[in-house]
Order: sequence, then structure tokens, then C-alpha cells
Amino acid sequence: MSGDVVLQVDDLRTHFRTDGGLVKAVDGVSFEVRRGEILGLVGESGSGKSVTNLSILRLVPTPPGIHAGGRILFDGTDLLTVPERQLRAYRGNRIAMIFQDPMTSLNPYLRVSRQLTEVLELHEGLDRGAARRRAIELLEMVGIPDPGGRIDQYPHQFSGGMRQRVMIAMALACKPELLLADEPTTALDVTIQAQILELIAGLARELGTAVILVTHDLGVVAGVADQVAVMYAGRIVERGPVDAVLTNPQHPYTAGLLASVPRLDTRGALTPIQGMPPDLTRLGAGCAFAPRCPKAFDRCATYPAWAGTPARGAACWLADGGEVGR
Amino acid sequence: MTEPKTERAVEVVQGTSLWQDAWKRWRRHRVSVVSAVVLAVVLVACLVGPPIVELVWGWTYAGQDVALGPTAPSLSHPFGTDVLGRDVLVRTMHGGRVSLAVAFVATFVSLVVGVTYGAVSGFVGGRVDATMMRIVDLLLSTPYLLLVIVLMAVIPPSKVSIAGLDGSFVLMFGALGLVSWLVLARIVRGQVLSLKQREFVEAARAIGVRPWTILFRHIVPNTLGPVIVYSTLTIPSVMLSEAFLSFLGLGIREPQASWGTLVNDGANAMVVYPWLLLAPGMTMTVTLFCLNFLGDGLRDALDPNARETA
Amino acid sequence: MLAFVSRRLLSVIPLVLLLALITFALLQLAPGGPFDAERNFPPEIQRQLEARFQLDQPWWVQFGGYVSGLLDGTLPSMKRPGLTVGELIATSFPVSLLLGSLAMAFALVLGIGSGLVSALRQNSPWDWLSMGVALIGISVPSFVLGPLLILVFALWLGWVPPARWDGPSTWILPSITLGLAYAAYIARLTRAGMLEVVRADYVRTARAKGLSESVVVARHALRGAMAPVVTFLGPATARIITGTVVIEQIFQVPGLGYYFVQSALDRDYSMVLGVVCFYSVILMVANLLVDVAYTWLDPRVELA
Amino acid sequence: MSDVLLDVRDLQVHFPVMGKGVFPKVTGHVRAVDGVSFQLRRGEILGLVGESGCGKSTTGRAILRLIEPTGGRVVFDGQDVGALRGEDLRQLRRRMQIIFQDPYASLNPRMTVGDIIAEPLRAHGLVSGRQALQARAQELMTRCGLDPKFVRRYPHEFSGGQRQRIGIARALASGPDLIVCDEPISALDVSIQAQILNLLQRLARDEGLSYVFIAHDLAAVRHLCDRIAVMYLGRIVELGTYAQICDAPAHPYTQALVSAAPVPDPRIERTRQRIVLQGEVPSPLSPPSGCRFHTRCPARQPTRCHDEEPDAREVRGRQVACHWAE
Repeated sequence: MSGDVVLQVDDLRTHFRTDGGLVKAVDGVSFEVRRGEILGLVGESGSGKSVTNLSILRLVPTPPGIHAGGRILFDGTDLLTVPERQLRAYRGNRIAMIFQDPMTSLNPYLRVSRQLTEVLELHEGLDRGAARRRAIELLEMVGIPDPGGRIDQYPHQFSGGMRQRVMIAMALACKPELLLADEPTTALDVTIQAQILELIAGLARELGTAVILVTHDLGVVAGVADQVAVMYAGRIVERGPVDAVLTNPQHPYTAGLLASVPRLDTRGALTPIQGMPPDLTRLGAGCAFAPRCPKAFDRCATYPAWAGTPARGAACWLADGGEVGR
Repeated sequence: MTEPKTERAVEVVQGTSLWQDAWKRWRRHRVSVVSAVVLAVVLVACLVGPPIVELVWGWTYAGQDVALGPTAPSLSHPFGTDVLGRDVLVRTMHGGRVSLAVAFVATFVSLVVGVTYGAVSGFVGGRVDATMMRIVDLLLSTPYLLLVIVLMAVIPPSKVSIAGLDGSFVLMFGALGLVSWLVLARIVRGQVLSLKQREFVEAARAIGVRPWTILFRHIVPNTLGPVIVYSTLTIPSVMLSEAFLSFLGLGIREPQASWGTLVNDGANAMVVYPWLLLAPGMTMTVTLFCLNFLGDGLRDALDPNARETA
Repeated sequence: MLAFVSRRLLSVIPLVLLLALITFALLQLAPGGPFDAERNFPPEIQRQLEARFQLDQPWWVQFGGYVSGLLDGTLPSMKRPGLTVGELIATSFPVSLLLGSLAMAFALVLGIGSGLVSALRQNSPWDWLSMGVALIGISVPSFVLGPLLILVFALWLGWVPPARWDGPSTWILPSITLGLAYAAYIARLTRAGMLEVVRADYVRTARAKGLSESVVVARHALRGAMAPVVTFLGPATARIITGTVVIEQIFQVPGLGYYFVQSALDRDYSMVLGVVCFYSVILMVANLLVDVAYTWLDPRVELA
Repeated sequence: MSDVLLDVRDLQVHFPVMGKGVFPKVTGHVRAVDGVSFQLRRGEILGLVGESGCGKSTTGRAILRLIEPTGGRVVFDGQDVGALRGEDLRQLRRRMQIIFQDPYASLNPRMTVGDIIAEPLRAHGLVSGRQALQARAQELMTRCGLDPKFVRRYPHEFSGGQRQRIGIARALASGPDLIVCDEPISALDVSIQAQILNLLQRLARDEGLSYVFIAHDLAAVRHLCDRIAVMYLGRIVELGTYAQICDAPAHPYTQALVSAAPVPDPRIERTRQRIVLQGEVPSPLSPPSGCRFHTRCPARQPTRCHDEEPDAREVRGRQVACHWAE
């Protein structure tokens, strides 16, 4: 592992106790992110991608959540075991987060200025005046027109796209080393999505921030990510550089997704993935995708070993580990 | 009927409806279930208690034994006797009949008025809705219980007796029923308004289902949950109001008794004969307690997303 | 905002007039007049009394007389010779106001406090205890609780006087009796509101910023959690007003509620009408204050 | 029998905005749909695309008169829909159906699936008798890819994709000619979307149905539709075949929309010229003067775009409402 690894997630397991039984939302996830790199974490709803993201900052509510194992190394410390106090020093400071719905993620009761300055006061030790000046600069940086005039408004006075910009300004306030973006554009229109993605990617490159971009949209990943990890039923089923994964998928699920998404540049027949996403309370020992997999065979009854390197490979008996097979 | 009978599909899986789900959820809410059992016991005791006691011991709610006078609870009189030597247990059971009857009838009145008013207001909408809701707002912004006090004070019960029913009962049913429908009307209207916008109602319109069928098949069944919950909580609040008026000497009159009048009598004599206050007071408290717990449990079961509202 | 407040204040006038009319109609429809019950009056005196209170006039003259008398405070009480309705309200309302305010303050402090602790320690023994107590508080009628408190704390333990209204030591029991049910209600509302808010996305955002739990609660969660409590203050005022009626009976507090019931029973029509109007004005103003407070609490709500 | 099934002429839906106060007065109008015209041929699938708030859903509902149009005409199979009253309108509903976006909200939670699907048959008296209704519902379920043995289950026992199939079965029950599909796939999981798209496509082919397919996702529209109408702020700005719109858009807004839609292929994404629109969609309460798009248009010219509203004209075989497109 090279020295510029910002975050290393090792065999992370986050489970939930529910009425229906134990839900293994994240069950043995490993990956790492490097400085200045954007990692796309792709999956459908219930695949565990958002829970993985939340687990990094220990924002999964417990109960019902249970931390069932693994390590998350950031700057040599395991975020899962550091005391709450120390973790708070990381949150919003060296590791920041953007959420899906800018409508509900900003506090409707507080002015934007207060929501921005409190991070700066807390982590940068700025006084009110300095924090406010810096907050205006931040709003300007994320492209909000007339930041001086708008800073004292409430979130509901901003449009959806502008609110997401405020969220980004808030997240980048302390120049974090790692940005966790949880479906940051899903709630936005296509043309606004393009603006926001460009903003996140641009700022991340400028500041050298590593980004984990959680999304269900392969197109978004193709546009901005460097690396990609595909999740299914709580596990990573395929990993690699974005070009390799999207053009030469190793796992039938990734291939299935690519074949089932309608594309703007072609109009071929869609080949949908059959069946439905699995019930996480009833996962067997085998490959979770096997019941929907067109290539499933008897070996799929045991969970496949990882084929390839940690940086490029897939969890499938048929995978040849990417580069190796070509 | 016109089509020839097609082959029956292999087998039909029976689904579980939301009611069945709610029933399962409710049964998990143990305190609520226990409350329901206790309530059933109180209800049965109040209904069949007095005749049984009269049959076995010969005591009635009005039967005095002045020579006996007030005695503390004992084996023969578990709740003791009052200053006129009347058995407090029988009086409490009889008072329970009155209090529960008032509560149920008034809640029923409020249910009929409130649901109809709210459903019409919400379903018709527009100006009719605006006007109807302004009236409710107006009534809600008045201290209406003061008006009820005035009403109970100035109208002699004898004038409003219906079909041999004591006038004070009629007044009580009417007055309390007519003031407790307001919040219910608002709840139902809110439900109807939001259901009207739901896509399944729009789908029914798009299909060409007739408006009244939409109201009764699609809208009303979906308001029942909150209505049941709220009604369960209306019963204790009506009981409290009844007791409140009776306590002020404005409700049920002697020799009739309700829990309110019994508590009033007991409060006056509590220094010397505390059981006169404790027996009816505790019975009433337990009943109210169970009704509130039952309401809580039903809310959790029928309306899992509901927020507690005032 | 100013326009809203003035418009709402102006709308109080027709509403109170309407309510006065309804009350008046109620009194008119009731069989018998104020002076019928006292059989020992010679007919002559009864006629005199009726003339004095314009009872022999057509209804609109009577009603006009009531209203103008109420407005300038000269409406005489029918059963308390020499006293005007205005004077009675002026002497007895401060007592009720103090009682109501003490009860409300008690309810707010205890209710919000225990509701918060309950929500933050959800499913802990403390949560169970305080919510159980809250349900008892809602279920025990004040006229059961009041006598019980008197029995225990005044008569058996002798800590406080059992009744009357002179000095702080006599204020304690009535205020607690009146306030407990509201404290219980507010505790439940606070807990429910808080539990909902701590799950809100924006509270998660606050945590993600690295704020300490106390700041998260105090700065980010509390206001949202208070919304249902503030909404409840309107109906709570109405219930406190009617609640004082009973409490003042139990503790023999010479407040407005006490006189109101006496007047209703005595058929002191001018007094009844005066108190109903007075209390509805109070209630409407209280509702207005609650609405204004709500906009202060939630910037998304606009008054217009 | 004319070839045109649906003829929409200058359709308008203006929602009054009420002031507050004791006697509310109308203080303005939201021009949700403001002069929309198009024709739909028998068996044709027309896509209606645009960002949120552009009036596409309102147009769909106004065609079915689920919302009363405030102006213009809708002619369905020679009948003026706006002129129908009461029973005549109800009869027409048999032939025009709708599928909704949210599969969770569009099914009555207290009815069994069989009752839901059979409701149109009952409402129009097409089939009577419990047995017959159930048998017919089961047949429709089979046709929509649902297991008919679940006919007595309730909606909450199904997944999102299955619920959408129930919605489709209900829409098919009365044998309609036209179905308005209001974003039928946007609430579904990625791997399920293709299943539903394919189902809709198959049904259209097999039953000769016509669709007005409303979506914000150009790629899905391109996949399914014969022609596409692009809407912006209550108007159609461009209308042409799918190839014209997606491969060679003429209107600057369409161009931006096409360029913003992400493609799950990193090689394409890297080489693409992306037009990122500045600013936000103006309020439909007071749309901009002249061309509604001029506030954000990268190709606007001084004065004319600001002053003069462009009429739709033919450019390269499609209708475009722009002064400069060529």
C-alpha cells in the first residue's frame, strides 16, 4: 500500500437488529481511498453502500445498528474504536459528509450563516467575525451568487441545487482530507446534477481531497470517479479502476447492470437482471447474486473467493481477475 | 357469471391485510392488552355488579341504612359505606355505569358528527371546506366548557327529559357530545384531504370509479385507523368532563351517582372517611389510565407513523 | 407581522360579540329569569329589579345594555348588590392569573425537562418511569388529585395549609394540582417530538460536523422538538382556564373561576356574560401569541 | 378511423395562487402548462421530457382531465375530452389510463391485489361475479409477469417493481387505447427499471397501445419512445423523433439536457463536450419575458430572445421553438 492512502476499510461489518431478524447490511467490506482520488461506491438500494459511508463516521444509529466487526483506518487510528471525543475532532474537520437530500439535511430552523460558522468556530477556532467572513468566501467558492446577501437567509429560501451547494461549502469548510458524498445528486435535476458533480470533482482535485461517492447511477461514476466498487447485498462484488470495471466487467452483476441501463448513446435491447434484490434477513452461505445470475452453477452455493488483486478483481467463481485474463 | 369458469390457478396465497398486521402489532403491546382486559373487567362489573349485589346482599345504590352510617371497608362492604349507610361498592359500580354511559354515548355522538362533518368538508373542498373549517376554528377558540357550565346551570333537567331518561343525562350526552367532535372533524378532514391527493385515489378517478364509491371504498377505510385511535382517547376526556361538571354540582343529581359526584361527596368527607374519596377516585383513575394506555397501544398499532398531537 | 397581529386583534371584536350573543341567547332560551327562583320577593320588587336590569325590555335593548355596560365596566352584578362585573373581574382575575401562570410554569419546566431526559435516554428505566408517571398524570382527574394532596400534605403531614389563597405556601398545592396533567402532556409531546427530531437528517448533519452531543441537542434538535409543545400551548390555555374553575372550588381560592360557577348557579346573568366574554378575549389573545411564537420558532412559517 | 389518436391543442393549466387572509383573493397564476400542442398517432409512443416543475406531469393529468385544463383542447379519437360531462367522461376513462410514479402510493393499501386490478372491470361493468373478476385479475397478473397465486395478497406484501406491475395490470384491465405513463420507472431500483421498461414495450407491441411516456431520464425515453417532446417551463421547446432529439438536438436547452445525461462509459464521458447550464429554472409564477429559456441560454442573442417569444418552427425535420436554431 502506498503512503498516500487516506482511508483503509478492512472487513467492515455493520448489522441491524430488526423485527424481521438480523439484517447484515454491510458484511465484510474492504477498500481503500487515496489522496485526490474519487471512489465510486455503486449499488442499488439496500446494497449497503450508504450504511458503509455512515459507518465510517459512526453515524449509524445504535440501536438498531450493531458494529459487528472490522477496522476503519484513518491516519493510523481505527475510527471504530477511538473515543467519541476524538472522533468528533475528525468529523466535519478532516472527514466531512454530504447527504442525499439537501432539503432535509440542512437545519430548517437556523440561518445558513450559523450552520456554516459553527463548523469554523469549532474546528478552526475562528471567532464569530472571522468565521462569518470565511463563510462568505466559502459560499462564493461553491458558486452562490451574492453570498454576502444570502448568508443570513434560511435554507428554505434556497433552491434545491443552491442548498446542495451550501452543504458542499459546509463540508469543505475545514479542507477535509476525505469527503463522504452520499448520493449527492439523486434528488436534483439532470442539469443541476451536472453542475454539482462538476463542483465536487473540481474542488476535490483542487484541495487534494479524497472522495467516496455513493451512487446508484453508473453514468455518474463513469463521469467523475477514478475507482469503483460495486456492492450487492452488503458486500463488494467487484472493484477496480473505473475504465476497467465499466468496460470489462468481471462480475455478472456488474455486467447485468450495464446491460440493463438504458443509454443515451445507443438504443439496443435491454437485458434486465431477472428477479428481485434479495431479502437481507434470509441470505444463505452462497453467492447472494446466484438466484438472479444467468451463469450460476453448483459452486455458487459457497461464497466465491476474491479473484484478482484487492485493487482489481471480483467475487465470482467465473472471474479471472481482470488484467490476468486479457 | 357470464364467463365460463376458467381453471382455478394452482393455489391462492392468502395475504395479510393491514388490519391483521395492526392486530399483531397491538398484541405485542402488552400494557395495552392488559389495559383492555382490566377495562373489560370494570365494564362487566359495572354492568352486572349492581343486580348481583342486590340479589345476594340486597344492597342498592340508593338503599340507605342510616343506622349503620359510615363504616370503613370490611369484608361485608369491601369499599365501606357512606354517611347514609349506602354500600360504596354498589354506588361506585352504579356510578361507573353512568360515567361510562355518558362517555360512550357522547363519544358516539362526537364520532357521528365529527366524521360526517370532517369527511364532507374535506371531500367537497373549496369554499364549503373553508367555511366549515372556519366555524370549527371559531368554536375551538372559545372556552366552550364555560358555555357548557352555563348550559348545565340554567337549564333545569326536568325540561329536557326524553323518553323517561333523566334530563341531566340528556343534557350531559348532548353538551359533551356536541363539544368533543371538533378535533375529530379536523382530524378526519385532514386525512380526507391528504388521501384525496394520494395517487391511489387519483387512480380510482382515472379508472372511472364513481365519486361516492371513491369516498366509501378508497377514502373512508383509510381514515378509520386514526379515527379509532382518537375515539379511544375521546372516551377518557369525555369522562373527565362529565366528572368535572358533576363535581361542580352541575351534572348528575342525587340519588343518581356518577364517579364525579361520588368523588365530590368523598372529597367533602375525606378527612374523616378517606375511603369515600379513595374508592371511586381510584376506580376512576384506573379506568382512565387503562383507556389512555389502550389508546396508546392502538395508536402504535394502527397508525405507526402518527405523531402525538394535542 | 404587525399587519397580521393587528388584523387578528381586530377580528377578536366580532368573534367576542358573536360569542356574547350566543351566550345571551342561551340565557334567554333557558326557562325562567334571574329573579324567579327567589320566591320570597314581592311581585313589586321583582318588577323593580327586572326594570333595573332592563329585563322588561326587548332582547336587543337588553343585549345592547349588556355590551355597553361591559365595555365601560359599569355593568352591575345582578346578585351582588353594589358591585359591577368589572370590579369583580378586577379583584378576582389576578388570583386566577397567578394560579394559572404558576401551574403553566410548573408544567413547562417539569414537562419539558422530563420529556427531554426520557427521549435522550430512550427505553431506560428513567424513560419508563417518567412516561408511566406522565400517563398517571393525564389519568388522575384534578378533583381526585387535589383532595388527595390536601389529605396527605396538609392534613396528615401538615406541611402546607389545606386551602385558601394567602401567601406562597398556599400556592403550592393548587398550582401542582392544576399543572400536573399539563406537565404530563407536555412531557409526552416533548419526548415524541424529540424522538422524531433526533432521527431527522439535519441532526445527523450536525453530528457529522463534529458537534458535541449537547450542542447537537441544544442548538439543532431542541427547536424542532418544541414545535408540538408550542402548538399545544393554545389548547392548554383554554384547559387551564376551565381547570382553574375546579381548582378554585377545591382549594377555595377566591379567583374568577370560583365566582363564575357561583354566578352560573345563582343565575347572575350579567356576571356570566361578562366572564365568558372576558375569558374568550384572553383565550383569543393567547392563541394569537402562540401563533406569533410559532413563527419565531419556525422560520418557514409565514404570517400573512 | 383517423390515424391520430390524441390531438392536444394549445393546452393550458394555470393554477390560481391564493393570498392569505379572511377572504383570500387570487394573487397570481402558476402557469404549469402554458400552450402545449402535440399529436399522438395510434400505436405510437411519445416521450414527454423535462426537469421537475416543467409541467410534464400536469400535461399528462390534464389530458385525462384528472386536472381541469384552463385552456386549449384535448381531442381523443375524435371526441373533445373537455366537452364531456359526467357519465360520458366516465365512459371515456375506460379507454384512457394512467400509470403512476410511486408504486407505494398508487395502490390502495386496504384492498387485495385482485380487487385493485379488477376495479376497472367492476366500475365499467365489464365483468361481473367474484369468480370471474378474480380469474380475470389473475390472467392480467400473468400477463404482467406476476404470479397469479398472489391474487389475494395486499400491496404492502410486494416489492416496488412488483407493485408497479400491479399498477400496469390495473391500467390494462379495461382494455384502453392510450396509457399515460407518469415517470413509471424513476422510483424503482436500477436493476428493476429495465424489467418494467421491457414489459411496457412488450405490451405496447402486443396490444397496439399508445403511450404518453413522461420522464426526466432522456436515456429511458430514447429507449422506448418513437418521438420525444422536450418541455421547459410549461412549453414544448423541441419535438422530434428520438434520433433527432438525442443525437442531433437543435434547441439549446435540449442540447444541454442531452449533454448532461451521464453515460456509463468512461471513455465517452471523458471526450464529451458538456454544456453546464448556469443558474436555476425561473418560477412558473412569473416566467421570463420573450423566450422562457433566455435567462439560462448559452446561445441567447441580445434583445430578440428577451423581447420576442419564439414560435415553434420546423428545423431539420423537427419542431423547435428557438429564434436561432438551425
